[in-house]
Amino acid sequence: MSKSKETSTIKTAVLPAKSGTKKAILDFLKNAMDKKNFDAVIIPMRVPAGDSFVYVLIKDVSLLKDAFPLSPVMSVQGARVVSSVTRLGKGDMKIAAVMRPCEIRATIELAKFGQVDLENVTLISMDCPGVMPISDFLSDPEKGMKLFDDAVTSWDDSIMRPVCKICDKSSMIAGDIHIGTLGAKKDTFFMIPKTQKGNDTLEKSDIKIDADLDEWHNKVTTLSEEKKKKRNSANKDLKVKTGGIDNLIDTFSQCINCHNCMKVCPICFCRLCYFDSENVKHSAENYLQIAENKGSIRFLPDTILFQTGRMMHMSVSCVSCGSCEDACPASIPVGQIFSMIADETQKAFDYVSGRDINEPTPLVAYKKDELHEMEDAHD
Amino acid sequence: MEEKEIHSDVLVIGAGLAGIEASLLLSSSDRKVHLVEKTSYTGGTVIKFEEVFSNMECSTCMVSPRQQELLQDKNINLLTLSEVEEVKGSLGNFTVKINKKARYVDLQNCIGCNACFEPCPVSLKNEFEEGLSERKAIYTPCAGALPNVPMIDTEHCLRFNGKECTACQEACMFEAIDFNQKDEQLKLNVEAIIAATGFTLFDSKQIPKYGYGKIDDVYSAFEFERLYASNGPTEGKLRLKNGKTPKSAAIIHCVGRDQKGYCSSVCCLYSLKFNHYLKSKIPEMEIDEFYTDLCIPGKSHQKFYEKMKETGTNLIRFQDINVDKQGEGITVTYTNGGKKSSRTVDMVILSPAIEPRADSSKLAKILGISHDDYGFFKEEDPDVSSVTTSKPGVFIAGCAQGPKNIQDSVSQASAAVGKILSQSGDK
Amino acid sequence: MVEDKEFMPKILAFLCNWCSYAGADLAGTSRLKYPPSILPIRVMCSSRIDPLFIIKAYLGGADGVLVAGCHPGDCHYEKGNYYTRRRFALLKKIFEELNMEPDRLMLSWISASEGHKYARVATEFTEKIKKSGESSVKNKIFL
Amino acid sequence: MTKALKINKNAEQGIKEFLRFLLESGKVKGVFSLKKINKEGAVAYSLITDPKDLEDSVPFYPVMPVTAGSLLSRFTLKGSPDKPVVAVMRPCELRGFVELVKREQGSFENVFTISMTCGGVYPLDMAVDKKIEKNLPKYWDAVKKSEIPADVRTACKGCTEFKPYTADITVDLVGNKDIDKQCIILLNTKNGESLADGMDAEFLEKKLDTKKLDVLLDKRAVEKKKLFDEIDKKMNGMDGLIDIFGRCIGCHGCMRVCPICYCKLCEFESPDSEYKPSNYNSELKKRGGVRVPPGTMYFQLGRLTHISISCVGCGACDDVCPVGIPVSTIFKKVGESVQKIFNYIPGKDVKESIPLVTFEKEEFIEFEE
Amino acid sequence: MERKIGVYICECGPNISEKIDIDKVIDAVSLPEDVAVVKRYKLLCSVDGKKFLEDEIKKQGLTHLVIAACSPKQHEKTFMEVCENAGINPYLYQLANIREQCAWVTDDKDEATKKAIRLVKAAIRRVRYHFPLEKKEIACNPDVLVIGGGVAGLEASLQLASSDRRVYLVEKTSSLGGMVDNFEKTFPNMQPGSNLIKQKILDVNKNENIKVFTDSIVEELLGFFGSFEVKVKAKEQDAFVEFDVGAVVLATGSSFFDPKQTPQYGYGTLDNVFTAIEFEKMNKSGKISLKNGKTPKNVAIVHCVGRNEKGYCSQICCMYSLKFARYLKEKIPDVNVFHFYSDMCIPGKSQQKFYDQTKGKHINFIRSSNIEVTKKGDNVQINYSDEDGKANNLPANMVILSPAITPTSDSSQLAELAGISQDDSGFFAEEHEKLNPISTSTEGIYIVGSAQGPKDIPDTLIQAEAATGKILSSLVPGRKIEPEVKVAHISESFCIGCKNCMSVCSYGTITFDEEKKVCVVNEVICRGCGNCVAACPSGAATLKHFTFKQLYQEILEAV
Repeated sequence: MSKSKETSTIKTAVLPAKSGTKKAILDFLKNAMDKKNFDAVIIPMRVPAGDSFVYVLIKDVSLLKDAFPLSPVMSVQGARVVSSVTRLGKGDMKIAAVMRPCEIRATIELAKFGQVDLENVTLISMDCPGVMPISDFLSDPEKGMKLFDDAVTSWDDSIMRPVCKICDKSSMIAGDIHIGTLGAKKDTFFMIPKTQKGNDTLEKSDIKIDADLDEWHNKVTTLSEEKKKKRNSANKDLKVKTGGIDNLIDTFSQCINCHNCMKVCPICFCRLCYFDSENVKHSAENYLQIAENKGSIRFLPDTILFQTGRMMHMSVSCVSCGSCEDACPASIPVGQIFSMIADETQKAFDYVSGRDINEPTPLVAYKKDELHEMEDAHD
Repeated sequence: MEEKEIHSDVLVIGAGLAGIEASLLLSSSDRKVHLVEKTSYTGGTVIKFEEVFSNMECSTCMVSPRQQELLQDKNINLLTLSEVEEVKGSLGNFTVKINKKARYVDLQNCIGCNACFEPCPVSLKNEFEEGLSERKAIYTPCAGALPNVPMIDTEHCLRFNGKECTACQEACMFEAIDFNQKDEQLKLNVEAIIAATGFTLFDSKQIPKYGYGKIDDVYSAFEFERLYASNGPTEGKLRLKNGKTPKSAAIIHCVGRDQKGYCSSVCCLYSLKFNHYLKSKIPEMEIDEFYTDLCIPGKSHQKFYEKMKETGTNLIRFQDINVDKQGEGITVTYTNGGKKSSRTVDMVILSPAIEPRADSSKLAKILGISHDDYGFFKEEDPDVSSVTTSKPGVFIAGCAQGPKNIQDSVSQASAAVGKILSQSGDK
Repeated sequence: MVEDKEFMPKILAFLCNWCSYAGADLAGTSRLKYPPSILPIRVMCSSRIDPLFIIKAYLGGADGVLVAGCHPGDCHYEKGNYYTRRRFALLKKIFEELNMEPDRLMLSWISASEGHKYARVATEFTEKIKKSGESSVKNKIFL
Repeated sequence: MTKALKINKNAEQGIKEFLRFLLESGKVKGVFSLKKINKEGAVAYSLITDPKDLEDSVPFYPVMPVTAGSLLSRFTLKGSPDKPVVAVMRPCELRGFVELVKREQGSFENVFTISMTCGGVYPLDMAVDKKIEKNLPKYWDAVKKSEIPADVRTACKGCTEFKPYTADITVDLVGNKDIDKQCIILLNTKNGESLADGMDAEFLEKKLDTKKLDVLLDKRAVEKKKLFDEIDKKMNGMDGLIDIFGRCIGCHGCMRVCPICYCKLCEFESPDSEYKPSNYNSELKKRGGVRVPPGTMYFQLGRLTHISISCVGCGACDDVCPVGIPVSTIFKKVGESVQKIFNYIPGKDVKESIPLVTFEKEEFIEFEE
Repeated sequence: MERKIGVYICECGPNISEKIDIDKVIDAVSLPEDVAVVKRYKLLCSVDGKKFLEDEIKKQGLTHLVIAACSPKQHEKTFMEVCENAGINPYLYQLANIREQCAWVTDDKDEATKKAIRLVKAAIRRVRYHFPLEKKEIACNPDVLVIGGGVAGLEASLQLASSDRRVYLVEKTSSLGGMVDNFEKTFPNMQPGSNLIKQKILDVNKNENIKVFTDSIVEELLGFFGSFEVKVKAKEQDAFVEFDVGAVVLATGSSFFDPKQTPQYGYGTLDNVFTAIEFEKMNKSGKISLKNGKTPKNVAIVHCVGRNEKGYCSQICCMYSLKFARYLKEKIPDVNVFHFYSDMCIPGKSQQKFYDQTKGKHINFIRSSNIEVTKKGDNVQINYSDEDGKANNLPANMVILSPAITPTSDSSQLAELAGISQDDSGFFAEEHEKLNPISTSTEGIYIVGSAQGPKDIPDTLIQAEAATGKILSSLVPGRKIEPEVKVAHISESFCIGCKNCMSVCSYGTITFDEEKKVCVVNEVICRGCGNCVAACPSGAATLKHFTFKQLYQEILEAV
């Protein structure tokens, strides 16, 4: 993995987008594939029925035309996709993965856990306006498309996933190349190389990297500042609503233990989740005992254990993508809650998930001098 | 030590199911086995059959895994086209002379591609197919025969009849054909001998009233087996000589029973099997089963019989019977309880008695064992064991000892092995 | 559409070692001819054939799948093929219900002596598949 | 005629009184029932041992958060209770449990079952904002009239097996116009009778009024046919299936909540089902592109081969599918037709073995060519 | 270690080379980098060919081998040996059958070549997923348990003992000898039955290799071929005797159909109606007489009693009925005997003679049906329909019923104990009716004598000897058993314990671990059919050398 450079010093390429950014991006990819810079591309595509978008690994260039870089929904979190393709071996193809920042950050987290091999993968992110909740989109795909287009142009997040509305990292560059639309002049967009690999890719595609980044940078900073404010206040309210064990229990009372949230979470990569394993299965007598202590127990009993346990396992790596919330059949705001917790846990370790591949995940590293606030004061 | 090696070898005569069973068992107890087979192939009579009663199991599927095992078994020295000529000595130390006829095709080099058949100019009736199809002078009895290596029939091969023909040799890419092969005289030292030379069928020609050999579409059991066999001359299509599909058939039991003076114990069952054959190929066929006493002993056969009855077969008991050609059809005239009646059918299948092979008395003499009035090898005493003979160390198994079904033949083979292995325990 | 390049289906044939594979071999030793469409896959017993294999083959783009074993009652392992038959029935039914070209699946009992039957089945099945044409599943990417 | 118990309270109060009696008399050690578990009125299955806690129980609440079959499996898998426990569950949940017991995934040892003629349940997404609460009057009114309540699960609308097969006790709900006055508890089995024995209530001989059940049965049958026909139109070959399952996100929620899917690790999540680079290569060679993660259709078809034979049509899969695929309709349709060829009714009889682990020598000749 | 696959294509003279463009095949399959070498050779199965392969494997340092040649049925073993000689595991090779199922069946050379390419590629892809399998060797116990002290059990015990095997002979009654002990004489030689038995019993008792348990039953029988654990319990005692054996012979004999179930024969209701065994005993006692002590003048012998009820012909009834005629003639020279029979079933070479000798005046044979025995004064009368269906009757003093042979009442317990199956008639089921009538679906457990089905004494003896043949050849002292290598295996961590696999297994190979609640394969007795694997929903069961991955990869390449 090549060294990442300080954003401020980065130069960018400016590319024309006469017939729209989408077309331009696809052209770039096609060109790169023709030049054999990439053998294949991971990119969303609309399913034949038109009611959703799924990631497709494309080798046949002609298929690119149906690709859809900025899809209105995130049916599968991109990190799971890159993992599926590279977990069992980097393979012999050079692959470009076109995903949203949160997907790329999750990918990088997975790389740290050995669930992804990035050697042959070039990660391409873009300024993300957010995604719509799948259910909203499904109810009327065509309307959804329209709404989303408008939302993108007007940069309006009202129709997006709750966590997208308060996402302050929607333009965070974690991959190799970032596609900037914010602050770009009409009919152009930025192509920002973040890593050596990114640079090389662009150069191999004869793209000049000479423009500087300020318009984009300023626009992004102001936007994320706004969002940060929204985020903090939202989290404050949420904390009030869900804080404390009783509230927590209430919030999760609807949980049916389907573990969909875990299943779709990009960070939960275990083959067999601890909370589905033998360790959490007990004899009837045990269950009865527990019941007798309280007069009655909810069955299955371990909802809160599962939720908090899962937080333990993944919150430091959570990228607040909101997939869990989309997948929850009981309409629990699980995404917002986890995202809120993640802020805290990551702050504690001064860690930002997916920020930098070379940054070890907090629980496999330590600093000599840290976390004193957690220690017992008088010793 | 050395000596014991030689003397623990066993000679098995006949590579039918019984012989194969005995050889494989002996081999698995690390005995060296010399398996002498008169023909050029293994599997004996059973491989002529498409299916075996009463579960109508495919006999090739049943036998071929055993044959493969046999051919790949390092302890078993298979001697095809071989016959025992002399046996000297006694239990533990027999000296056996074997005449191994030349196959003129090298078992090692030949890979069984059959490229040599086509160019051979000679063509004659295939005995294995009961003369229902042709073969060449260099041939295997049927597709899938094991070992899948042809032999040259010197009686008809031009080259062995003074003519200059090397057609097959030229066709062979593996230098497998060797006209200079010579018959060999082998001398073996063995501890014991198992004679499992099987049986043959009573020749229906001996009883003219059945019209066999004179009337078309009167078949003996073996002929019909091949006619039905999917690897046989007609690929299993049932056709009359005139090419038409038969609409009716008569199956006549007990052919030659009176002449032989015993019940062959399997004829009723294989006749029922024929019935099943016919029905399975031509369901609407009208079938008469002519029998005297229905003998279907054993726990698993009655159901088979009842199934057959359901298919609407006419079971006709007869005392006397006669088969004549009349116009298109064949007329079967029979008496039952003094009454005379007759039926006309398209084809007739005869179920002849089981009898010893022609050379069995000769072999008995060579082995120094006695044979009974019917020519079957004589067991020492059925109440002691029916695989031991008057001569210690010489054992008999299968239909060479008397008519019996596969189950009993195989059991006898294992029994003979049991005797050999336990006797050597005594020593 | 010019008829010179005729469509040759890809048919997978799962054959049990003891009967059907032997039958297929016999077809060879008897020099019978049948289309090259059939590709054998050998298993010890037809009961090893997990319906998932057939699905995999179908989704993988096979134009047809043949399952062949010993005749009922002849199973080298006593009763394996009875289970095979049930599993096949189940799968075929599912294909029917989903209107998913059940005719691309075929079950046939072929004994070690039925070289001719094997050749016949291979030929007829191939013809049948040719009629129904190339499997559209081959080029689907959203499977 | 079976023995029955009549309690002059509305059905739910009646059954609760009966349950209370069971707990207080010590006949059972615990009660499995739906129960309100928070002030918002969220309902979940609970294991109740203290009669007091029965207050908040809502045995007939028309929602199915999880199938009780799966729960009872989980409850008895690692060893049955040493004293009886009684579970109130819907017919399909009971059938599901029976199928699980056949697969050694649970046991009826010391587990007694109370079921009812079932009016159906509402989909899970109605469980928020008291939506169900508000619907209750309409619901019971429909049940009384042998009608299909509006807005119940699709699976329930077309469910023709709303009468339990093996319950020890059946509560007479469907078509019973007196359910808000009286609770009729039919004691189908010896266990059922011994449970009721000693209860201070009116005992009588009664049986379900099949006429009233048939009224509903007919309506459901029509509904079912409609559902099946609709889906059948969509299922035209692989393209149709892709249109249906294309949006599947591979969360396998349907499998996880399915009462029949009992594997520790699903074969479709096992290493065997993972793609190596070489697999991707050959897929790409063939198709130019491949959906990632792959195997959506393989999963759905594969799961059909695994469970359609035992699908009880509970509809749990519909409820959890985040992308609203009509999973249960498809599985039930396929299920019924494969069940027919084995003439097997899942959950009907715990002694009847699963068709795929048994056989008849003479059968399915028509499948051989 | 890095994978190096060697692919060798046999020309098989013209057989393959003329039908398939081998060079095209070579080009087509050479691409992948783990395919180290692809070569053609004129005849790989030849001595030179094998030598060539061995050298290649060594020279090229191959780790995997793919041969494209003839059918595995022909030469699979051949090339496995080559692998062994060359020092690579024989299961790291795959044979692609491009002769029998490609070259020989395809007319068009291009098509044949294409097919061959697919076959070879599939083989290459499969072999990548092969892993080494090692032969196992299990020490075995050569001792034998024989259950049943009848003629079969005695014969088996003696023969086993005579080859120095320790034999445990368990008989449930108080004395050895079994059914035959009741017979004064046996057909067809009319030798005293005691001759047969007495000597055997003496020999058994004085043979120190044989431990006899009378009045005892086998209480428990666990384990598998080569090592069974046996618990024997003496009747009216709780003490067990425990010992190990390598094989078990079930020689528990048979019983007779009870004529009470067919009232029309008047058995149990009419005087002087006897069953075969009653008559044997009476005859053995030395005097054949009626209830009233008088000597019978006219005796009817009714064949096939219970045949229709049981649904099979018991094979020996006709013969022993004829024997009864002999008994009667010997003891009452002027007696009239009437055989009521349907079909005379006297199979085998020596029976007819016996029949012919028995025939003659005073011994009459009446082919009949619908037999009914009624009282007539002090005598009985046999009402029957004759061959033409005409009703008829015949008075007699005595009726002897020849009932069908049936399984013993305890045969189902025994079957369960030994974990073997019974056939529809309740007799022990053989592994294969024809090829393996002595063996059962549980390896190492053998069934002999009439416990397996009705049979006469010679056949019973034969089966006993046959069992010893099987045992002596498979259980050799000091030699280890080499079980099948390509067997099923169940992953403990994935198994959910649903027992599907157990239900479909024919050989009782799979057991259930109550502790861990998972199924376990006994690899020693598994035959490797793979049925359990297809039955397992969670992919916990696999079949070595036919794993999901191996077949799946082969499939993918093939399509």
